[in-house]
Amino acid sequence: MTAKLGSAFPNRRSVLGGMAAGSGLLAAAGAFPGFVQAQSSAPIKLGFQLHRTGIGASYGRWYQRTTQAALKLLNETGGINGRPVEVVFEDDGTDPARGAEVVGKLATQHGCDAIFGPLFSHVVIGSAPRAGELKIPYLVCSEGYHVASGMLNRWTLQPGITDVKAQVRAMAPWVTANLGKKVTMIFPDYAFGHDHRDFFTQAVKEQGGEVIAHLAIPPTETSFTRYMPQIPAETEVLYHVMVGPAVLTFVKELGEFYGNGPRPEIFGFIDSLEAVNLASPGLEFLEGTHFWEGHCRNQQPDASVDETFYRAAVGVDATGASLADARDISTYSHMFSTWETLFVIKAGMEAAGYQGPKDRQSFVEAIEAMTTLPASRAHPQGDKIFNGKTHQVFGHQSISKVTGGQLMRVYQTSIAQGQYPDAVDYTQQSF
Amino acid sequence: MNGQPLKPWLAPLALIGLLAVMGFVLPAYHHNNMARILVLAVFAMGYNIAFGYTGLLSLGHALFFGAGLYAAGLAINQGGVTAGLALGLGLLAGGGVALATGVLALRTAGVSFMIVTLMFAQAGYLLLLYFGAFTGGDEGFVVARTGRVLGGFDLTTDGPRYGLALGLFTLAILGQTAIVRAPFGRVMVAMRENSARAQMLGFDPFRTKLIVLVISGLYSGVAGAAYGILFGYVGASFAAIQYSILPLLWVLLGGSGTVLGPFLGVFIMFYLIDLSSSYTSAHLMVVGVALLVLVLFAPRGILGGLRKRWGTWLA
Amino acid sequence: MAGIGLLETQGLTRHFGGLRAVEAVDFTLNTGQIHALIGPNGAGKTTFVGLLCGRVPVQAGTIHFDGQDITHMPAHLRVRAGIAYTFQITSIFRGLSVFDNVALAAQRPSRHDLGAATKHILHQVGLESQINQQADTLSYGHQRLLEIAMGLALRPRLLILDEPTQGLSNAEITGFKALVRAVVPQTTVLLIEHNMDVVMDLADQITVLNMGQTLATGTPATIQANAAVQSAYLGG
Amino acid sequence: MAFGPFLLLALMEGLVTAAVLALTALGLSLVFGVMRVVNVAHGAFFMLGAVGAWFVTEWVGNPPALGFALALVICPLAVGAIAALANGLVLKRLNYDPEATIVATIGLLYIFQQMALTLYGPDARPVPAPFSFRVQLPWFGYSGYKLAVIGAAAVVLAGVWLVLNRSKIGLVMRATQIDREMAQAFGINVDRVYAGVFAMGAGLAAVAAVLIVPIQQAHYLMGGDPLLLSFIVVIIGGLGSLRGTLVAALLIGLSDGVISVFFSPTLAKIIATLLVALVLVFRPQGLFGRQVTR
Repeated sequence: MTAKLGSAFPNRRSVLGGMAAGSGLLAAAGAFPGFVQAQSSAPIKLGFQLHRTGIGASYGRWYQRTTQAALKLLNETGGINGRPVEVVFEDDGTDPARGAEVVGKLATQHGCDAIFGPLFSHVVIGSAPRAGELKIPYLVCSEGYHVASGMLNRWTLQPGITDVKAQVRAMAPWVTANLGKKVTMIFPDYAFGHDHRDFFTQAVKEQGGEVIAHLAIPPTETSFTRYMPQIPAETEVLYHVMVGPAVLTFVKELGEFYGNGPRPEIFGFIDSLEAVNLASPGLEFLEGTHFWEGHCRNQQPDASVDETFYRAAVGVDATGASLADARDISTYSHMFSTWETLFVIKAGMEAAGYQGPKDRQSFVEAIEAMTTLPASRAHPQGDKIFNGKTHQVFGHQSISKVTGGQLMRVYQTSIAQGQYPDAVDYTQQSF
Repeated sequence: MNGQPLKPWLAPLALIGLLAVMGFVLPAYHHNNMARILVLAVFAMGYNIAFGYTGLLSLGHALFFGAGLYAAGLAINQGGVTAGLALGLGLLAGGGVALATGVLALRTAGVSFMIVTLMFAQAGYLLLLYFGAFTGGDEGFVVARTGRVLGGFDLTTDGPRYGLALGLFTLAILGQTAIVRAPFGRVMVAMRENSARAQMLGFDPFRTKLIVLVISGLYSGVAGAAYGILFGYVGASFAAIQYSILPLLWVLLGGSGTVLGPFLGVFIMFYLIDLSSSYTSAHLMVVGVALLVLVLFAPRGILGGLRKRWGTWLA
Repeated sequence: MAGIGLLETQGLTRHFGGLRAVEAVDFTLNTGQIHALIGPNGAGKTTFVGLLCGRVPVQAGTIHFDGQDITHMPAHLRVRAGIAYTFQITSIFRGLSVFDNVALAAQRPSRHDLGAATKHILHQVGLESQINQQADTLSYGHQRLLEIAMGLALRPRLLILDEPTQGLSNAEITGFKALVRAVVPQTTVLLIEHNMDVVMDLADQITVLNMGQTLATGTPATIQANAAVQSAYLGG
Repeated sequence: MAFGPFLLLALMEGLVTAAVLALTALGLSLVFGVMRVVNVAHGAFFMLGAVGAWFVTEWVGNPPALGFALALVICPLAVGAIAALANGLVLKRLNYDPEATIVATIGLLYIFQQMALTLYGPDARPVPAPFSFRVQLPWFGYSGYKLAVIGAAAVVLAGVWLVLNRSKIGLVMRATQIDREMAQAFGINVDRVYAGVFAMGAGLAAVAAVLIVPIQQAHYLMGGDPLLLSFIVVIIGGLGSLRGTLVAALLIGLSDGVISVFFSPTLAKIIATLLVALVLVFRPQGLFGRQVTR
């Protein structure tokens, strides 16, 4: 059992190493999980804040499946500190007000030890204050820059997915070097889009390129063709990132607009097409365009054993569709974050010798003490570096090219390419 | 309205007493829920004053709630003001925006009024997104902890939070009772029932409705401010169309034009969603069916139905 | 006649499309009198009083009330100036109690004895015993009386009654006549009425409207003797 | 791109929006006009039409044109049947009380959304267009299907106009709209008229949805915008005025696009919204309608 655990989660050793700065008591408790195991065998309860309904429901469904797969593996391999783990899923309707209520419900009614899982930024920002008040660890899978910007609190961490600021910074050098230096950006006219606008514009400038036009699309828009003429003719790279149910329309209309005529290079964030089949009618024109991917949807020739294992465990085929229904496309670029977050929780709790809610603070400190998270079954997307001060993890990003209807990776960024100076030190804040 | 002057106060006072006791016995989760319900009930009462008593069917109240929410949140985060001042600013913002809206929208009536208020609110919502650099756009922002202290009480803790919510609720419900029992309340109802006739009794319909809308805006604004301060988050979703429809739903559900109806409506709606989402993933279905059942068996709202059966003292 | 007019109109006109509802009417109402307005159906009587009380906007001409030009004054301000109007089709607040209906009329400007004043008026019209009843549960005749009570409760200087006796029983009509006699001369009364017995019994002055124009004005006796009136109206 | 072609594109897009909007709004206008019901579930009927189109085209498979044609027939009928059922089970029992029907149709909205979420799922899914050709203009390419949508909508609108103005059904509907009691006294079965009108209103929304779904995607939350815009169109156009509904749909459809030529898109939306609101403020009866009363 122990040996199996070790092989599945080789990162624990490094976690403990990183914890040298932590309290001796914690390190001791973490070093002797057997001792803790004797204390209690009651399940550890984790709350999952799920976008089951509302605008985030496509993601929510896959986040739930991924989490359930991760949970199965977790319990098969000894749970946390030898204790079984339960996950309670509560729907937040992708709504910030309900999100805060769900945090309260998971913490005080279900008695969860920690909460994780939300993707949408407004839900995270709306819920984080409540998590802070209840002093319950809140591990978000949101890729928003709200954690590392210092807006939230000591109890909120993002150990499962790189934030958008780092994603965008990591992309810029390759884009400007390989696609072109005159960029036009199309993005939704709200916070998520503004993050892209601000970070990418800055990053392109640093690379000697220039963003020559910003096209901010109103969030209520369902039709986009009339914005297309505003793309300047001298554009070399069209950078697009859209979210929500209208994204497919956007991509199709882009295709209609350019037709078979000359067009700039197109670079998009896969957020535009998460849960969408690339073989959908009208998407043929995407052939030859590039996408950012957080985690490659199509199984790559060099896929690691861990990646392949993860793919099978969640029930996704080599093209990113559900094994049960080929028309059901996963949100592959983002959903790994819930899997990895669950294993970070495991590592953190074991390092902290977590027994119950009184150890929540130690648990947060244990995660803050993490540094490198090696690629493993626990981290199938690849190795990562966690910044304990900003509560944000940094990983590799992929740039894929649509080739024969498949997303094939052409470049993978280094972790360092995404890193940026700290804007906050949460470890200096009180609990 | 004539006769025993104390009677109309009994039900609200009894409810306040009950809620005060609840503050000491409710388990943590429901304690926090109840604080939310109380704040939202203040919003619902604001809506009730306009719609329930005066017949102003607005679909733009999210604008007033949002005005209070953002005024308070921005004043705290950008201006560093205290919670008390922020509440006051939220109150004024709600009333001020209602005044501006009313001056234009009250030139219309009926369904046109509904649509005009809806569109003003929609424009307000889009403005919040447009000025995202300042407002945080759709993501919103977290209200600074320094602005969440009132008179030495930390409003991020359960007791003081419930206390402030109950305090506001008490003022709001007693205020609502006082307004509707006053001669002005009679004029409000007259406007709802027959505004042309009321004018022939010497009442200026425009002015009366404007005053009502401003009162309603004050309620909505202070509720928005309190929501931001008590729960620590300000975001554009609170200014979206959903928060214009919700108060209508709450008021109709509880009983429009009744004193306790708004509270009851919020309470039922809240727990319908909360309980059903624990038992089924199809909780929208449960809420939908529950609404149909309620409306089929109590088309005047719950309190409206009870009042018809058991007399006016209830409401 | 000049000099003691409470209300005067000059060239008062209102057309609806091609219909000349009221056409250049000069009219003077003497203070403290009961003045009846008669004429066949469609003669423009209700439109005319609608112009006086502000329910219908004036197209041309002027209205002076107590020396003040009120031609373009909003209706509610005319009410406050002292013009009360009771509706031809009962327009009470059906969902409110009898008390509230009258109190609404009596409460402005605000007063401390509102309850007592309201009860007093209800006593005057004989609806005291129905005080807590919801207005729409009253019989038709009682609803008419309530309408009149609301007019009285405004304490007007000019009370315009639009067909007040329609649907009343004979006994109720007798009571009504007594009621109207009791309010003059403090209140001036303008009465639209079809019941000629009531008109002849009550009116000090009568104006006959026909096709939107004044046909004749005078005392009951002169009107009865007027040939033009007889051919247009009385003689049918 | 030069200003001229830019404006042309905005106008063409506006026409497509207007065409679909006119159909949807007409459905709402009928229900609102004849039954005095504020149907909050109208957008949900629209959504059901779109989701239904996905199921039908999936079931038929190839050729897409056959699936689409079938969807264009089946979906409106199915949605109309659901609407008639909802009318009989709920609205009729409420005696069409204006306030109670608002709550009831909100309830229906939730139920339909949940049905779609459970049976269809949370994803936005595309429906293949019955044909795909691109019209290549000198300045830009344009979807031929979009142009066909404008034509199809015009045909349906003309059909509805004929039914309303030249048939006995239309006469009965108008009679019921003007005076329900009187219509009853003349032996019109008002219950059946109401059921028919409610079904027809929902069916029109479904037709609009089937037409739009190859352009946009079917999604269980897609009903919100059509609902809001339809309401605006109905009020601006004036109640019960087919011509007004059409003109208002054009106004709303085009103003958005044209204003966005001059301002940044979100600002354009704000300005367009306020402009429409001000039209109502200063012309509360709408552009063509009689006074709207409740």
